[in-house]
Amino acid sequence: MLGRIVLHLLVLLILSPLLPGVIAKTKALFAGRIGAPLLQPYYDLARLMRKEFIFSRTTTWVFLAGPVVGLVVPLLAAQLMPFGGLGASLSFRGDLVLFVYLFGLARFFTAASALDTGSSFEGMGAVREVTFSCLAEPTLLFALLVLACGADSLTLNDLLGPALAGRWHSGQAASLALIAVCLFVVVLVENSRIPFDDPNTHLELTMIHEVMVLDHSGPAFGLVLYGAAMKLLVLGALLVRLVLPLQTGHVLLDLLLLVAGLVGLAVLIGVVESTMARLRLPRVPQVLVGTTLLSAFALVLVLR
Amino acid sequence: MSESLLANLLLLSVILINFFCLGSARLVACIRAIAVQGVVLALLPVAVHGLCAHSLVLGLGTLCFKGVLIPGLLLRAIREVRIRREMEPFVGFATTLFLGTLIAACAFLCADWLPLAAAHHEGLLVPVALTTIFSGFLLLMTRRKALTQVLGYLMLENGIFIFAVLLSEALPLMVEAGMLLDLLVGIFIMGIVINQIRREFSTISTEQLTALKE
Amino acid sequence: MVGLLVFGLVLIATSGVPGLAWRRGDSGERLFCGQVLAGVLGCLVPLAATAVSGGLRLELPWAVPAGWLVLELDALSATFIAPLLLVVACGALYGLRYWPQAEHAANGRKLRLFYGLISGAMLVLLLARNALLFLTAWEIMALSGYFLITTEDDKSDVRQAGFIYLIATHIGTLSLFGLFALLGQHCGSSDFPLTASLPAAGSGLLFGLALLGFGMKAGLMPLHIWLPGAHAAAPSHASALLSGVMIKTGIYGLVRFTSFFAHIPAWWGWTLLALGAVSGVLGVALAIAQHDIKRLLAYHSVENIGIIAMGLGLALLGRSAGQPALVVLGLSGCLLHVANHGLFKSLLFLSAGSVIHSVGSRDIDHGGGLLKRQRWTGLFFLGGAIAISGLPPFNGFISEWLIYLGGFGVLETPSSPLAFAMLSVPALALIGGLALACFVKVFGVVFLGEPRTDAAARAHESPPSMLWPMALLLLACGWIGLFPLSLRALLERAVSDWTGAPAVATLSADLAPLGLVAAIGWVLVVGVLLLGAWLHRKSATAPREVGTWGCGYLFPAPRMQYTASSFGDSLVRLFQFALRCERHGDRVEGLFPDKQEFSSHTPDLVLDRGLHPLFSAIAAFLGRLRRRLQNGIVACYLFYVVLTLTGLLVLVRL
Amino acid sequence: MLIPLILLPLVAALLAVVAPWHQARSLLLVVGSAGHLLMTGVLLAQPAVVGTPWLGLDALSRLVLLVTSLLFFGCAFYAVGYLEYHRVRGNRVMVPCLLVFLSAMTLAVLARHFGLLWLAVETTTLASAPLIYYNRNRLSIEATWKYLLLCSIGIALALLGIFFIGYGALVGGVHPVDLQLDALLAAAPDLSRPWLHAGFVFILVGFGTKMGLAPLHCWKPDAYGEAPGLVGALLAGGLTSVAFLAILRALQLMNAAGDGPLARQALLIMGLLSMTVAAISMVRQPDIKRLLAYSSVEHMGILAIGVGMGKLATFGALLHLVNNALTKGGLFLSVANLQRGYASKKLWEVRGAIATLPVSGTLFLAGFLAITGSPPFGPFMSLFTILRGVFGQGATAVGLGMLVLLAVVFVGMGATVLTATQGPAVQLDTPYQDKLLVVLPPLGFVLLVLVLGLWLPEPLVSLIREASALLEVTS
Repeated sequence: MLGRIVLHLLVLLILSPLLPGVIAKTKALFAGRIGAPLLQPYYDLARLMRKEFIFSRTTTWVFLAGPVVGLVVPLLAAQLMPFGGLGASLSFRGDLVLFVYLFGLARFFTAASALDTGSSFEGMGAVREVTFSCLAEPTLLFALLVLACGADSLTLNDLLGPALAGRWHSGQAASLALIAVCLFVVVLVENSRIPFDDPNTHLELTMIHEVMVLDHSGPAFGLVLYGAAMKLLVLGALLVRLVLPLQTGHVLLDLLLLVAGLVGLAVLIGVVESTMARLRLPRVPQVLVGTTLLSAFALVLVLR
Repeated sequence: MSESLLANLLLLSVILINFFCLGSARLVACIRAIAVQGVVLALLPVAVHGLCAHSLVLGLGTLCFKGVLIPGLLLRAIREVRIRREMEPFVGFATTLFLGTLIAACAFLCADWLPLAAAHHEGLLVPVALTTIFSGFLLLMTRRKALTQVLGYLMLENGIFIFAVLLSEALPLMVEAGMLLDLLVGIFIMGIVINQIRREFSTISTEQLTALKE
Repeated sequence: MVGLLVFGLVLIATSGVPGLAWRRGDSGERLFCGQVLAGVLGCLVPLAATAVSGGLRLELPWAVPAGWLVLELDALSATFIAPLLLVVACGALYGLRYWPQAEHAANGRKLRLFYGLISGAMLVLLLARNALLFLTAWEIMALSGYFLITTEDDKSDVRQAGFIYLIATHIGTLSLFGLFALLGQHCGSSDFPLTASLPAAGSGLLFGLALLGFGMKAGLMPLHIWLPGAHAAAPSHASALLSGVMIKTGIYGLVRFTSFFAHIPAWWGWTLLALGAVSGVLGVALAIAQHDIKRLLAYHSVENIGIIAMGLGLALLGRSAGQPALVVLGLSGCLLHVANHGLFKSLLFLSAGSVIHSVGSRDIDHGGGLLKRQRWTGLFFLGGAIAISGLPPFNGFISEWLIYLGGFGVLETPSSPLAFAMLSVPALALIGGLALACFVKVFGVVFLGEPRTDAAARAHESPPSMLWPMALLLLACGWIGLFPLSLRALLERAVSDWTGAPAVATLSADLAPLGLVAAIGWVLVVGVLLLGAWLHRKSATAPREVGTWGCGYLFPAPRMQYTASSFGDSLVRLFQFALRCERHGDRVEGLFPDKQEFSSHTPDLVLDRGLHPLFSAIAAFLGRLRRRLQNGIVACYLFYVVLTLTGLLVLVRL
Repeated sequence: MLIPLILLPLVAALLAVVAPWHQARSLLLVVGSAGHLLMTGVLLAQPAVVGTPWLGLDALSRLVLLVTSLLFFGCAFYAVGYLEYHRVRGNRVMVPCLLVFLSAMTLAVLARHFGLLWLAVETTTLASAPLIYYNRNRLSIEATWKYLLLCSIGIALALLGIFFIGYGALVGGVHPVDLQLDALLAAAPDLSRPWLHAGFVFILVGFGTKMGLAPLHCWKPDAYGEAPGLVGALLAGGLTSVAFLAILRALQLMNAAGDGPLARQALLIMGLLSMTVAAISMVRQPDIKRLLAYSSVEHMGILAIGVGMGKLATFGALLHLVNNALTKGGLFLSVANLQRGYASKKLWEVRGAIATLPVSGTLFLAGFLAITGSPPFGPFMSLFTILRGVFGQGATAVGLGMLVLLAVVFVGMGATVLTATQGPAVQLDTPYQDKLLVVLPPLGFVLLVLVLGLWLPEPLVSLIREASALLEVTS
């Protein structure tokens, strides 16, 4: 088990900054630019860790709690999530609920630390974050319900285990495909990607996640970025595993498969970001409710 | 048989007096009529049960109270309040009379239908008692003046008295005496109350007595 | 043991009595506090004994018709009594400085008298095994609750809230009259029947009455009308007691009542599940729309009662479908959430009270930046907020996790008739997300940012006697979150008390993963602390004199911060179909707009939109009818006499 | 022993008429009532009392006698303080009337002869009329007039009913015809049914008017509203119980004749009607004393329902008779204090009573909670017993109907009482203060009711049990 934990941590810590890099590169290629190097996020993190802090006089310790929890939570959540063929390092009945709620905790502190600055822009970001997430949460659980349907286990490891491949070949393929789409939307929302959020916009009024961390600086900001990257990886792993339920049994091969899948996902995100415009903010809840209904429909299909 | 005939004649006069009261607007005349009714009722025990101590005492008592004392009280009250006529009853006199006739008819039908003791099948006691009671009620419900309502109450009591005559051998004298006394006291107190009403409202119509409502 | 229990109970119930003698000075309140604490300690010993070994029972004759003094302490009662004792003790201590006799000469004694009385009555109620004793204790509790709510009866809104509460609770009590009268007919005596001894046939009316009576007290959604006003009106430690403990007696009643039956009709479970889901979602949605911190917390009580009811509903479904695992998960989730809600809701009310005490207002928008001035209160509130949002590593997560597991569990058996019960899972997720949003809002607006009012800027920390009770409650929350297995034995026994079947070994397996959950909680706590300490040390020398970056705007003011209304707005709009939020104020238009005002108000869905107009119309109609009937005309009254006479004569057909 | 019990208040009344001093009359009132209570106690302690054909003491009359005597004692005690306050008006009328009223009630309770019973009840009407007129203003005269007229007519109907029964005996061939209760009970199976039934209906309507069953209750709000509080207490607690006893006598007769179910059905209908009308009238009632009057109507309805259902409910109803009388005593007396303090009984003036007049206000609130059937007060026990009886006999609809009506009553009454009692203190224009003499009696009643809710003495239970056995069909 300990080996598994270390392996998961290593994958997470090393691999996660790569994904934003891939996304950025894809977008650059689409835009006809060369773009920043793939490893740019690593450089950014290293630079941020060396930089100094600067704090608003309004802030309290809660301001720092946001980045801290935002980093610890993905590290823990990753232990519950099977990374491709590499099973989860910790697995118990009902771990999927803990998985979802851990991210809730991170969201709580991120939003609180945004409010700690007293800035109305950051307040705005916090509102959007919690609003959209609480609409995305039922979707995630519907998806998990679809997976739990018929599986006689309630661990993420088993739901996303070897049996999954078989289910794609059975009559459940349609609903699995549906929830894959829904989960992709959830990944986009939870990781603040276009069309729901634009991390690179220059207008604070339209941002969600980025505007929440406006005041963070130095290593704290580094932790925020690192945490966000890890979250993308963990949630991405869920989606990748769902779509590619292959398992070779060989650690390295499985790892390679995972990396390939994650990079593919990043490319896909990059493509989406390049080809779609950002949604108007009032449209976002509508899309999310629609996704929820879609996932509910998937559940009905399974139960039929 | 002659006794029964006498009784029936008396009872018919009672009914006539009822109709008179129902149809008349003149209060003094009504009080006098009720007094006459009292006197008639005083004769009734003797007429029904013959001359015996019980009937005599009852008759005398009735004569005193219903024939003399109570009408006297009422007449005194009416002198003090200086009111002569019943104005604007809730239901018109003609209608009241019509209703009274209807009631009398019903009472007679009822009496035929009710199981009566063998001795009473011929007599008019039960139907007349019922008629008088209901006429009293009618008077109470259709008139506005407090005094007329007292008259209605008296008529009601007279009806009950007629019924009591049926039973008078079964009923010990004491209870009947008590009833008469109670009636007297009741009317006496009502008289006082009417006086008080007059003092407070300067009229004894019950029209004014409608302040207490929801 | 029983003697000690009764002794403690009497001490608690009469704790306000000696203090009646002192109008001035603090002897009375000290005596009160001492007596409550002594009583709580007295009750704790038998309680602990119950947790270790079997239950206690006391039977004495009682000279009223069909009355019999039967008290029994079993595990089911114990799960309700344990948080009760803690909250009562904490509230009593807290009240010493929160509601001192010196500042509240007019109503301090009344408050303490009924505080003791309601605590004692609740204890008796949870122990009673006789209908009359139960009803007596129930109503003493309800009436004491009324007097607690109307502590400040010189305020008209308090009186209004109290009146609504009293009506609601009495209607509930009346339906309990019906319930127990019918139940007595079913089982032949007014003592509570044995567990699982009654057949369920023909007991639909019973369940309806129980649902009305107990649901009214618990505050299930359409019956929650009294709750927001009442909790807002009472002093904070009384609100803590009412919200944290008293409304749970309704749940206790439902749990105890359902335990009587051998077979449970499936619709009972479905009803509770549906009502629970509605209460949960709409409760929290209404909470988000509130500006008054105590009303907000009160709506969260509706939400949590919804979660509890969902747990009970799952357990009932498990009973009717014969799925023991579902019974264990649902009921232990329900019971644990009862205890948890008691703890964190009391904690939240006490810390909200601490804020109100120093800021002098219940309006969330009058706070701001209080974490700097009330660091401990803020910390405790944060703990409570995390717990109530159901987030790890606190206790709220543990109980919700159990209910989640129940909801997922119905899918494990293929084509189960209960498959639709899994809809509780997305409902819980939505509730959880909304609760999180709501508490981010409260904590952020009240404790973070800049002070919005002068009062908030001058706020000061509360005295230790108010802080310690909160600390104790937070510790209890943390304890359940981090050592959930310590309660496993009690929960399992409570479940077997409920089903009447002895606990089976397999049942333990369902609760076993709690150990790993707790372990992850520990890692989370340690990890956050370590990383936090590292970051804190690294940032120790950083400059803290700059202002928040204003995105190019140079003159930010505290008034420009996000307010409670603006924070809740986007979510409130989503639920506009149900909340019907009222907005006052015009849009800002033009390049140089005039001065504009904006305010929003969210009336209660059932009370303000439904019952108020309905009852007004009925009352007006009855008034007209009354004036028609009692019109002051004697002739008319005589007519009634004749009518009655005729009617009765027709009835007896002569 | 029975005749002295009736004569004692009468003698005291006579003495009061001739006594020249105010204090002496007050003293006579207290002494008379205390003596009455004492003798009642002695009588009740005896297992069997030798009666005459005219007077007697069975379990039912024991119960009502106890209630009446107790209530009267409290009210007499209260009257001393009350009359002290109304010194100008004097007590020359009040005290004799009260004592005669007591005597008449006692006679009615003890009577074993329908004629005597009727006589006594009629006397109570007459004796209480001056009491209602005590305040001597337009409203009280109107109330007295309505009370007198309606009750006299009702009583006349009851007399007619009694005659009907007698005639039924005559028709049935019973010889000799006697209106003595035991004789009638023995002869009951032979009575002519139509006359018996009609007689029962007339007695029910007649004494029901006196008792205040809806829709015969119309005098009640007026009389209770305008009479002094202590008179209201005596009427609502004592007189109604006596009238109810008279109805119960007729019910006994119907039972003996084997027509119990019919009689009970009539009682049940009247009871439900009373509760309904009372509930309608109590919603948004701005007059506190009229509110209490309607509450009295409601509880008469509950009594009728209880007896109408029979068995356990009868037991509950008789217990409720005790509880209702005592609670009404506490309520009327405390409201009288409030009325005196505020010089008003309207809701727009009576506010913040607990803060203004702490003892009376609190007693009023406690009385309200008690009368609406909240534990731990006595009426809860009786009400719940009635409900158990109702549900126990499968009359679920009746039980649910009662519950709904009780809820409406609670809402209506609660709105008025709470508005009156809660809130900030008011500056009073009158010099009235809660003095011991006027506070002690209502306090005593409320405490008594509280005790009855927590502990029913065994002798009382067995007494009620015996009494309810009298109302059951024995054959």
